[in-house]
Amino acid sequence: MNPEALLACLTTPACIVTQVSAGMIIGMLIFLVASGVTLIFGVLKVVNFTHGSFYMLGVYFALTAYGLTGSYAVSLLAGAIGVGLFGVVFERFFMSKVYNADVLMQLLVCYAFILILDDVVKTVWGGDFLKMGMPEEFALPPIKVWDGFVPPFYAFLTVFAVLIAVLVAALLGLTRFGKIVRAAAVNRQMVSVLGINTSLVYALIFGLGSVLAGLAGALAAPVRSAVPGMGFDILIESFIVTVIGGMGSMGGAFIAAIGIGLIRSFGTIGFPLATEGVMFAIMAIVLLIKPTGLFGRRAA
Amino acid sequence: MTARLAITGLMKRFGGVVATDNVTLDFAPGSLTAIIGPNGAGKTTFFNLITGKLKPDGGEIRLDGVDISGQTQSEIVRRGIGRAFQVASIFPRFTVEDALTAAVLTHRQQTSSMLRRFPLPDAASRAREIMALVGLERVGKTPSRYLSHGDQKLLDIALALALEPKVLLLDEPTAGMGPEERWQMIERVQRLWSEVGMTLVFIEHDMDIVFKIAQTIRVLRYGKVLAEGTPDEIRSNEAVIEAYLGTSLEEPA
Amino acid sequence: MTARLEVLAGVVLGALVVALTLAFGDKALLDVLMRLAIFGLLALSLNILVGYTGLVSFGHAMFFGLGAYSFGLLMQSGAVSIPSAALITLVVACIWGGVVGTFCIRLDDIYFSFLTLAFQMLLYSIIIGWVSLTGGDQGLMGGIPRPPFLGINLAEPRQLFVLIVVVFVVCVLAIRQIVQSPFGFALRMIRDNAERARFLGLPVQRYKLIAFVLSGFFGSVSGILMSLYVSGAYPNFAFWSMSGDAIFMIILGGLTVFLGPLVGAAVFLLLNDNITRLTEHHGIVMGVVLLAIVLGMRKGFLDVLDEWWQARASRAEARAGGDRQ
Amino acid sequence: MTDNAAPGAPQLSVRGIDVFYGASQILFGVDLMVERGTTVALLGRNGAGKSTTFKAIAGVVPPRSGTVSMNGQDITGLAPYRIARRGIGYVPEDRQIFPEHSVEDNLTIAAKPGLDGQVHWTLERIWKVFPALQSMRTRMGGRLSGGEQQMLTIARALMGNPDVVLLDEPSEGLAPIIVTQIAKLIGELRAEGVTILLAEQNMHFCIAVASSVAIIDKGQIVYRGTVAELKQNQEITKRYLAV
Repeated sequence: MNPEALLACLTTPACIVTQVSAGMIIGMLIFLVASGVTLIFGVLKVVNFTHGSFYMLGVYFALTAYGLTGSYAVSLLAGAIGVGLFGVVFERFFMSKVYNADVLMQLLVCYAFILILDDVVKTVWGGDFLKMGMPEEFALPPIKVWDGFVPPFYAFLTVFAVLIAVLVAALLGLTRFGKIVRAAAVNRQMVSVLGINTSLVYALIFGLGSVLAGLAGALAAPVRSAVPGMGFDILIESFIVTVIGGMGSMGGAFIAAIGIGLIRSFGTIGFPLATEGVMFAIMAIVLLIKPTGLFGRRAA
Repeated sequence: MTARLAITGLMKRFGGVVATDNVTLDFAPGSLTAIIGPNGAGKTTFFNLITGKLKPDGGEIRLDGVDISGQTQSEIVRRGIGRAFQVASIFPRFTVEDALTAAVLTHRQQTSSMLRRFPLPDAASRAREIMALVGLERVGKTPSRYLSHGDQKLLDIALALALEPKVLLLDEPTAGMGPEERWQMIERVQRLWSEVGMTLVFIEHDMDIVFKIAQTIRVLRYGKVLAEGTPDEIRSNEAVIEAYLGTSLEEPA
Repeated sequence: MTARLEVLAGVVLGALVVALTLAFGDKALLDVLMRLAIFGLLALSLNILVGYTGLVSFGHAMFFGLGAYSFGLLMQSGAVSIPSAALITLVVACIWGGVVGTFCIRLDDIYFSFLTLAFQMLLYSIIIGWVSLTGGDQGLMGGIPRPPFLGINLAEPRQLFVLIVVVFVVCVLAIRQIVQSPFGFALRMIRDNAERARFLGLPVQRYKLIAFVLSGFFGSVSGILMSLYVSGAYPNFAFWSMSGDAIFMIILGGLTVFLGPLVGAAVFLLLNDNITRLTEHHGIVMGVVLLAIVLGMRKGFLDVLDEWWQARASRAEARAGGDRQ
Repeated sequence: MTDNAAPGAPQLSVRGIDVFYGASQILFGVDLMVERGTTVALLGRNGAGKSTTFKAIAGVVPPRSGTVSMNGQDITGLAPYRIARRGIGYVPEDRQIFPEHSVEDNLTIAAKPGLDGQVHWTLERIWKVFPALQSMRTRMGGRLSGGEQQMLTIARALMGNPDVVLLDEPSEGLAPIIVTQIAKLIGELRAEGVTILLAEQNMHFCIAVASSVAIIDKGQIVYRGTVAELKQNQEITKRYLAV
């Protein structure tokens, strides 16, 4: 515990800027993964426990694409599209078989894939830490904000993630597809009776959720080392975020993710050993007061 | 004679819709009553209110003179109102005998023991009595999920009986049954009623059954009591006939 | 009557295994049996929740880790004897189970699974983070002292073996008694139809919590045995993959038959050891096996046998019952 | 679709379907024929099996045996969305409006061309037939009254340009004046050439809108005839419809 250091940081603009920018990228990465989890849950009513592994795949896909092309834009696309396609295949051939089974079966299918994917990644890319390094596009001098400095990549990541959030919100809120998705989340059968192939809608939503995880992985590649099994921490964090924000609520996930990101970032100064504990404590309090999360609806 | 179950001015609203509208009904001890009415008449809602699954917005529900409205489901169950469900609500992996024994133990609040062995002998013998009463001995060792539909509904009733209710509410006991199964079911229910001597109230759509066995019939419509009386009185009641056939409309132009 | 027979059978079987192993067995067999007892108990304790109450905990390893660490730390402090350390550990585990359980049982289904997982990861992160106490990712260092008590010296492998088997048999009999008691059947009612159980007047939430604590209690017993066996405690005891393995064992052996999880643990250890020896692709093989079970059989080995048996029995009864009129 | 060609082979035919919910059998060999451009009423008390018949046709609860065919093609057991694409529009008894979508969104979700590839029902045409809906196009589905919801459900089914509309108890729970309106609306749809299969408890409603009727009781069809014949047959109505 080091409350003095935290206080000192909170009274120094430079420190605030540094920690906020670091917290924002943590939060945004968690948000992208969590938004996939919450989107899939909101519509399909299953929790995709493999979502952390999808994030991991995104990191590795991006690494490989970057190694091949040297273009960060291409590696973003590789992470997003590669994982998106993988997600659709996973949904069609595995997850969809256990929609009507009990939770245990869903959990086990996901668990099996966590085991398999970690091993596959180890086989293909090796078990050592891999680094992408900062792409050339972002090898720029830091941006001065107030008294502090923000790395350009941090700024890019934050803005990009917010943009994605807005795009997804627009897709779901404004387009006919989004309206169908929201209707299917409430009443799948009625949507089907109207002539809409809801299995396809499910696959697309699972794919979209996977794209978000893959994108998060690709975005994380320059600032995180890749290692098999790396998906688990972010799975837990994104779960905490979904629970706090409310299962199925994108907006809730967004706000909770920023909160968790800032707690982690400032926590490393003030209470480095207890940041996880604080996260769990917040989750526990939220659950006690409002079991459905801050922005959640009553579970059906 | 005082009523066993006396309902006065019962109200329930869902949003703007009044599902139960000032319902006042008495059920005498040991009576056998059918509740009928077109779809959306509020019959199941009425049961949900009596059993505490829904909280009434107004009115009184008195069991032997004690107002039980607003109490929780388990309190109401303990006071003696049992219920079987429209879709049989059973324990799929329990054998019939085990399910009933467990229900008896629950009712007697003997489930907390970890040191004794299930089944406790006196609970098991009570369970067998109930099985004999409803005619389920022949499938006592069968896991409930393998029972026929009719037997599952019987088991649901038997589970309610394990609570030794003074009043038993049956929500469409013959729903989803073929013609013969229906009559078997209804004979069992009638025998049960005459042997146990409880107050029985049932919702039923099959008019043949209703008119054959009910002592009194209460007709609900739009959440209100439309009529009550003996089968003969109901049969000739113009308002009831209209409720079923619908009001005449002006021919569309 | 049957209860006494079971106790007798358990004791005789346990004594037989102990005697034969001590007489003819080598150290390798001792090791295998001790691991089987420890993981078998872990899986059986989890099955109180999964198989009997219908609550799929994905965080059961938190009790395994808590038992091992708490016991190991107490022993390393040198202040207490083995029995008192075990006792204190079990009290701690019950308190942890009570607190965590209070939160978890508020949620149903997948929420429950996820929340137990999250609490387990909280414990894991404490173990990893609190390096000065736990040794972080290195685990408890320097071994766990095993001072003799009541004439028992657990530093001696054969005595340790006997103790582990005895504790295992006692715990299995206790769990057996619990699931066969009226309480155990109340748990089954919750599993089958919680709504109906509530309507029959069962205090469902309270029973769920008690089941959670009991399951945690026996889970931490297996954690204590583990720390005695390996003379240490490691973070992976409390890691999610340990919970996953425990569920894997249950599903391998079957969750509707009492000894299913034990059979599953045996199969799992066999698979695990051999796969590790034969291939580097441990995860892929285990994952594929799991998928084959889940998507192929949709239940464990003993479950399949049990269903077949039950269906046969009820067909026989239907025949015997003859005309249904 | 709007050609008033002579009614020939049935557009929708249901032959001998048995339907189960789990272990319980609800329908026992139900037969129904609906010819192009007609309005057929399926009458029966509640619990008789009307809704189940409709669900079986729409693919929501596939029949265990028997066949359902549409325009001569077997559609038994197809997924609901495929059945919808074969030209069946379903108006469920409980309406199943999307409560958090606006009236307009409820309609646009359902928009698809008919079997002939044409769009006969546009929003504009819907607004013309249902002027009340137009005035509340931005209102959430969950905030409509029962009668408005019923209108919306019918309109929603029409947006899919169906050849046959299954109307399950459109008069249920509605005030008499609304029931009259709905009856009038069905008359208009009929004039537009829409084929309708209607489930009702309300005999007078059926007499007002349908050309022929079938009566279902305890999962079996027990009577078939024209509306004129039914009017004459007091005994049948008393036995199967009243108390």
